[in-house]
Amino acid sequence: MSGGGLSVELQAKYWPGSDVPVLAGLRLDVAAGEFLCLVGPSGCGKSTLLAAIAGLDADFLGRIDAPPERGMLFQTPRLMPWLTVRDNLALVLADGRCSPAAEALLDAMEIPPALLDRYPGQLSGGQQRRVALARAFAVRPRLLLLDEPFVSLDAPVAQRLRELLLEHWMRERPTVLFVTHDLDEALALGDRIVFLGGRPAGIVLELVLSEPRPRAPEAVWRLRRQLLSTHPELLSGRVIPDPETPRP
Amino acid sequence: MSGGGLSVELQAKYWPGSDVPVLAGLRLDVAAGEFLCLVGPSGCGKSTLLAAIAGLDADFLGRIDAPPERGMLFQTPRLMPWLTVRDNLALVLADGRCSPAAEALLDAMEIPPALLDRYPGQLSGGQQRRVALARAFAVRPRLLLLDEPFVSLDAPVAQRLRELLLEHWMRERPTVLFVTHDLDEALALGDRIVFLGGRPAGIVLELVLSEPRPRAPEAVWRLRRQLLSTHPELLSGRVIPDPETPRP
Amino acid sequence: MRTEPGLSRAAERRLRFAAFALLLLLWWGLALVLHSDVLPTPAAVWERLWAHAVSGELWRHLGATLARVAASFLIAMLVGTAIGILLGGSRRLDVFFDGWLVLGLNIPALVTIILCYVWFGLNDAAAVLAVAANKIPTVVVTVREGARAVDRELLAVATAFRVPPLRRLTRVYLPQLLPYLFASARSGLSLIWKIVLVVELLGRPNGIGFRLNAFFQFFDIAGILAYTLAFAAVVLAVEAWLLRPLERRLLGWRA
Amino acid sequence: MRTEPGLSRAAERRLRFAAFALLLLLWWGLALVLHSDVLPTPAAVWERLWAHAVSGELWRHLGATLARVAASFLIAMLVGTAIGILLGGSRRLDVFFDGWLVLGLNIPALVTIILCYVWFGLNDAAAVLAVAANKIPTVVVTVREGARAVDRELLAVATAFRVPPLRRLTRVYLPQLLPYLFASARSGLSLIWKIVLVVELLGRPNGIGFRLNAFFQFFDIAGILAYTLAFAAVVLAVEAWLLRPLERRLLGWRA
Amino acid sequence: TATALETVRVGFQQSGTVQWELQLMQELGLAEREGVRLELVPLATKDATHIALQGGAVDVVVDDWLWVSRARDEGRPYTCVTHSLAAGALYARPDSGITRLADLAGKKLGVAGGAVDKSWLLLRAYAQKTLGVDLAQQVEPQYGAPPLLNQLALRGELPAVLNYWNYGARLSAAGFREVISMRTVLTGLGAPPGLPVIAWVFPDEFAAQHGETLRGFLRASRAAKQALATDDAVWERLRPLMQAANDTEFRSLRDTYRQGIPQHVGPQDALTASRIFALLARLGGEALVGRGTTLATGTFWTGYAD
Ligand SMILES: Nc1ncnc2c1ncn2[C@@H]1O[C@H](COP(=O)(O)OP(=O)(O)OP(=O)(O)O)[C@@H](O)[C@H]1O
Ligand SMILES: Nc1ncnc2c1ncn2[C@@H]1O[C@H](COP(=O)(O)OP(=O)(O)OP(=O)(O)O)[C@@H](O)[C@H]1O
Ligand SMILES: [Mg+2]
Ligand SMILES: [Mg+2]
Repeated sequence: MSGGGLSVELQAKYWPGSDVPVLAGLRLDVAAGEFLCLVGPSGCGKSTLLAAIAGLDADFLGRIDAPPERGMLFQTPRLMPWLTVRDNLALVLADGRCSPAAEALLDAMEIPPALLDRYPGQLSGGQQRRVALARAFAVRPRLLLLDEPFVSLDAPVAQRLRELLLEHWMRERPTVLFVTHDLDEALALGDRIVFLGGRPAGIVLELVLSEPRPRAPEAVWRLRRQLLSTHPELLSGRVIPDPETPRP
Repeated sequence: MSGGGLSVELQAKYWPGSDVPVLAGLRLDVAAGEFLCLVGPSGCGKSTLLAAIAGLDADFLGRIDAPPERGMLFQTPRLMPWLTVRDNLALVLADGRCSPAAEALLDAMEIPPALLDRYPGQLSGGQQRRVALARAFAVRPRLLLLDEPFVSLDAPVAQRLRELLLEHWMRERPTVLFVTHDLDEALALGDRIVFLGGRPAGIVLELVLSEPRPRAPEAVWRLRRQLLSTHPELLSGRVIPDPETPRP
Repeated sequence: MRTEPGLSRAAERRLRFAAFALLLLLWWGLALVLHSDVLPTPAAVWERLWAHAVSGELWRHLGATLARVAASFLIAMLVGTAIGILLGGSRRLDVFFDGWLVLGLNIPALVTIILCYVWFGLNDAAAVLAVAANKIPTVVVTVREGARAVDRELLAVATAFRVPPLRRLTRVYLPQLLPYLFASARSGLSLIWKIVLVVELLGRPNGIGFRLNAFFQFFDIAGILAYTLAFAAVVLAVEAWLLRPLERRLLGWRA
Repeated sequence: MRTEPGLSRAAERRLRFAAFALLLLLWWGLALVLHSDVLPTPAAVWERLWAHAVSGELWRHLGATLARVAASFLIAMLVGTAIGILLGGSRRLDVFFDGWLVLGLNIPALVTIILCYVWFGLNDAAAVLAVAANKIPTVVVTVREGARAVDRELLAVATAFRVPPLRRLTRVYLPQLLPYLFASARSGLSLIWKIVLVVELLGRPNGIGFRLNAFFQFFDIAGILAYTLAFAAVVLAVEAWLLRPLERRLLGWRA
Repeated sequence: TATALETVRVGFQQSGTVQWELQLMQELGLAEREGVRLELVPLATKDATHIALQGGAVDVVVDDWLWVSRARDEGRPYTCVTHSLAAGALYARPDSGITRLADLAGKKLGVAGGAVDKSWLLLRAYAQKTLGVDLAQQVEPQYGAPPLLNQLALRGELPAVLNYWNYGARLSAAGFREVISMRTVLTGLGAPPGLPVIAWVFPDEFAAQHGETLRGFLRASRAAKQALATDDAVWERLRPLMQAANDTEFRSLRDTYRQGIPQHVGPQDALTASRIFALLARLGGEALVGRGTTLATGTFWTGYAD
């Protein structure tokens, strides 16, 4: 595969000392520039899959083709505690310096310039997460791997960042793999949603979304209702389903 | 103050090297057994406040009275990486051993017994968070400090844990301080919601909720609409407002 | 800097054996090429070792030295770790004793040894004390770095949950110091053994140091190497049966 | 084990001064009470130091020793760190060379020194080599522990973002090794100086070790202490003007 | 009876030459015969004997009288009785072409004991006097530990070495030539013959309190020396201690040792020593002799003569 697309053929991924694989029989092809959302229960293997795609874990059976220019947001921020915010970005940039573009990105993430010379330990949880997000964007990758990017953020900030992500995606068209637990978020953003589940985990459902972005809340709501009617189990247990569909 | 209640009189909390306090003029009295939700933008000082209440940071102007029997869930799981799940719980328990009750708690959090002898590094992000949550509950504290407990969890699990938390609270009646970015969550759970904001941050709004728990989704939705009509700024930017109230 | 797939126990044993064989081969080859008294062949050293073992002399000296090494090691590690944790934990104490520590580090072994022997007499207690006094500052320095690097977030957990002090020490604090303690123990054992040699040189009627000097006077390198290897064998045994299993148990979580 | 509020620079200086004064007082008191040649008073030592400083002899010997210490230190730290990182990063290499390392650690300084002098002649190159060879294994052991303890999650970040190797080394890897490197440098400097003393004793015509031996022949403890303190003063200066500022810069993020 | 015997604790360097005599005293029961019980304290180095004496762990050690004089000057009251006259020499490789002092010019010279070693200073004074040159400028001195120098010389890396006699004996046995002995040097510098080199050293206090015991010990020492001087058989007993590589070396060690046995021990030693002290003080300065300008009074014990 070439040109920013992604092809995953994961026969099985075992953890040492375990007989049952975490992931098995997983085939996934993502076109260059596609925005793919991954949804699945906690512990099913989403982060494991992302690590394999990012080339961090070669200990699996199968084959993965992914473009080498990767940006990644891990489930935890994973900033270098000994580097300032600015240097954390500089670390991953091609020339080792924090470009004005990167600083603009931080600004867009609502990290005020005063924080640029702080160490990660002096930031709040949400601020750290935003810096990590800026780091993933800043390298202008062809493949963007995002593991639950918008948790730990207040609703207005999260929403603005979602818009930012969409803008960035529309402008640069990276291939995006977006892990989330928030179905609404997936419905609002993705070209396609892949649901993982089972033991060993594999793809249990795929949903292609052709509505243009940005999607109005109403559109998302409509999609959710559609999906729920065919797969009620997916939404079980949400606090706020929309009022027309009380929880079972 | 005595008997599990909490009284905070925070004149100011400065970080070294900064002239503007993060938090100032914050007065908060929480009755014994009250369930208080704290909501506020990322970086406003919620975790800082929790640390001060937990006695982890004595470097502030003011006075805090809190019961010493505390259970805490930090914003990150903070499990000891060299202790197994079981030993992580044992660490905080009175006799230094993991009681059957604590194991039952883990089971209720959907941590299967097979994971009990694993190290935290061998768990998924959501699993770690649940273990940390079990740790906070297991000490049967009179004051329970929870910093965004249900992020990184899929919707069904998160919902079941919310129910678990409510059951636990109703049974043991600890005083709960619950930090969240999810307004719906706060509306579903709390006796009272305190909104933090501003620079330096202080209390910008308090909302007392008298509806009994568990609150049906419809009740939560009604509360949200009420709140939104008086304070539209609070919900700005949410992806899925309920369909009757399209976002501004 | 990348993790490799794990090694099986059997593969590990094979590797260790290969390393040993290679070393022996290299040594033998070099000895044959150089053909000088300065580097005797392994056979010559072995022969010497065997003779001293049979005569019982080896065991007498080795035993005396081991007893001194063990005693000094235990004292130095215990005292050094305690002081290191104190200094690493308190900025004030650290600043105060920093200068003392630097002095302690840099006082030549000779000076402590003389003072101990002259004050406490030519006996083993004085010898052990002198060695421990020499080693303690280096343990302190290493453990102090560890204590400074301790993760404050994890300590905060212990504080928040009011974990009792002893448990906090053994289950939150010490696990983070372990790499430093292992570094300290490994280089410490070797340092202590070297100081014990000097101590024996300066005032004990037995022990490997005492014996080594006699060999040196007659430039008997085979003898020196024989006794050195006897001690190294003991350390290798301690590594294999004590330190490595301990490490596997205590630091296994990193695997 | 709790963090205290920070110390101002002025308060720090006061504390250091107080510690120094206290030490001096203790020493003086003890010397007066014991009243023995084995522990001369600070005044006697100072007088000796002054005399040797004025005659220029101190500078000559101190200079020679410092040059040797500096050269050996640099070599040992560079080589030791490189090997330590390699061994800590690769389980296979580590297992293979583990036995060699234990041997290297436990070869008495005397043996390396003799071999170096005999093979390379009685010159400074041989001396420096002998000292470095003695110190390298202890650096390796310490750095290896550090390399084993390196946070794999942070390394994964560098891998995921394909950070170039050099930058990965300097900005992701080494910062995690710093506490180990500092521990190694501090205890290393002192160890190296002690070995340099022995090296000078056995085959150099100048340097503090050479001088110390002459003092020792005549049991001139005041002279020994004078030269020891001169060296300790240099180390204290290195601490204050090199290591501590470096530490503040490199490890300031922990504060 | 056995309980009446007083003990003398003697500290000695185990690999050194002093133990030959001590061993013999013990084996032949010479000390007991004088009413003294000998307690031998083997130590690894000369430094160790200093510490043992200083710390009161032994009563008697062997050292040079210069050390005693200097100690007395510094207020540490030790005194001594001559033990041996054996001194070192300058040895040269047979293939080095060095037969006279003058041949050393431009060559490397191993010097045991360092730049302020007595023998080295005396040799330099001798060269100055006879050849009018400063040897330190003429040759490339290599200071080092005695066994190390021996080894380097045997390996051909040093053409010549100035070493102590017991090391020199090994060189002689290996074919090295004795270029000039310290005895010749001393005579050349005008020193009287019979200059003591090393002596039994003990505290004044011990001599005062246990004078009779000490004399008994010294008489036993003389008896042992007598045997060593005349009886080849006793040397066979000592052979394992001497660690001679071959017969030549053994004989060389034995004969040099015999040459160093003093004819008499007594007041004349102090006189001879004080004559040479002035010379050493001039050559070595404070680094060698300490602050004293003349031999400290009482350096040689007057309580014994034979
Ligand atoms: N050690 C520190 N030194 C200086 N400033 C700090 C430090 N820790 C936190 N801050 C700042 O204090 C403010 C409050 O931090 P805090 O972690 O309490 O925020 P928060 O409300 O919990 O945010 P979030 O929702 O993102 O977790 C932030 O702006 C942060 O940058
Ligand atoms: N190093 C490891 N050794 C053994 N098992 C592991 C290891 N790491 C993860 N696992 C297990 O593999 C499974 C998948 O983990 P992963 O982190 O991929 O889950 P996830 O889908 O990202 O979950 P979450 O939503 O909670 O982050 C989990 O059940 C976890 O317990
Ligand atoms: Mg995950
Ligand atoms: Mg927070």
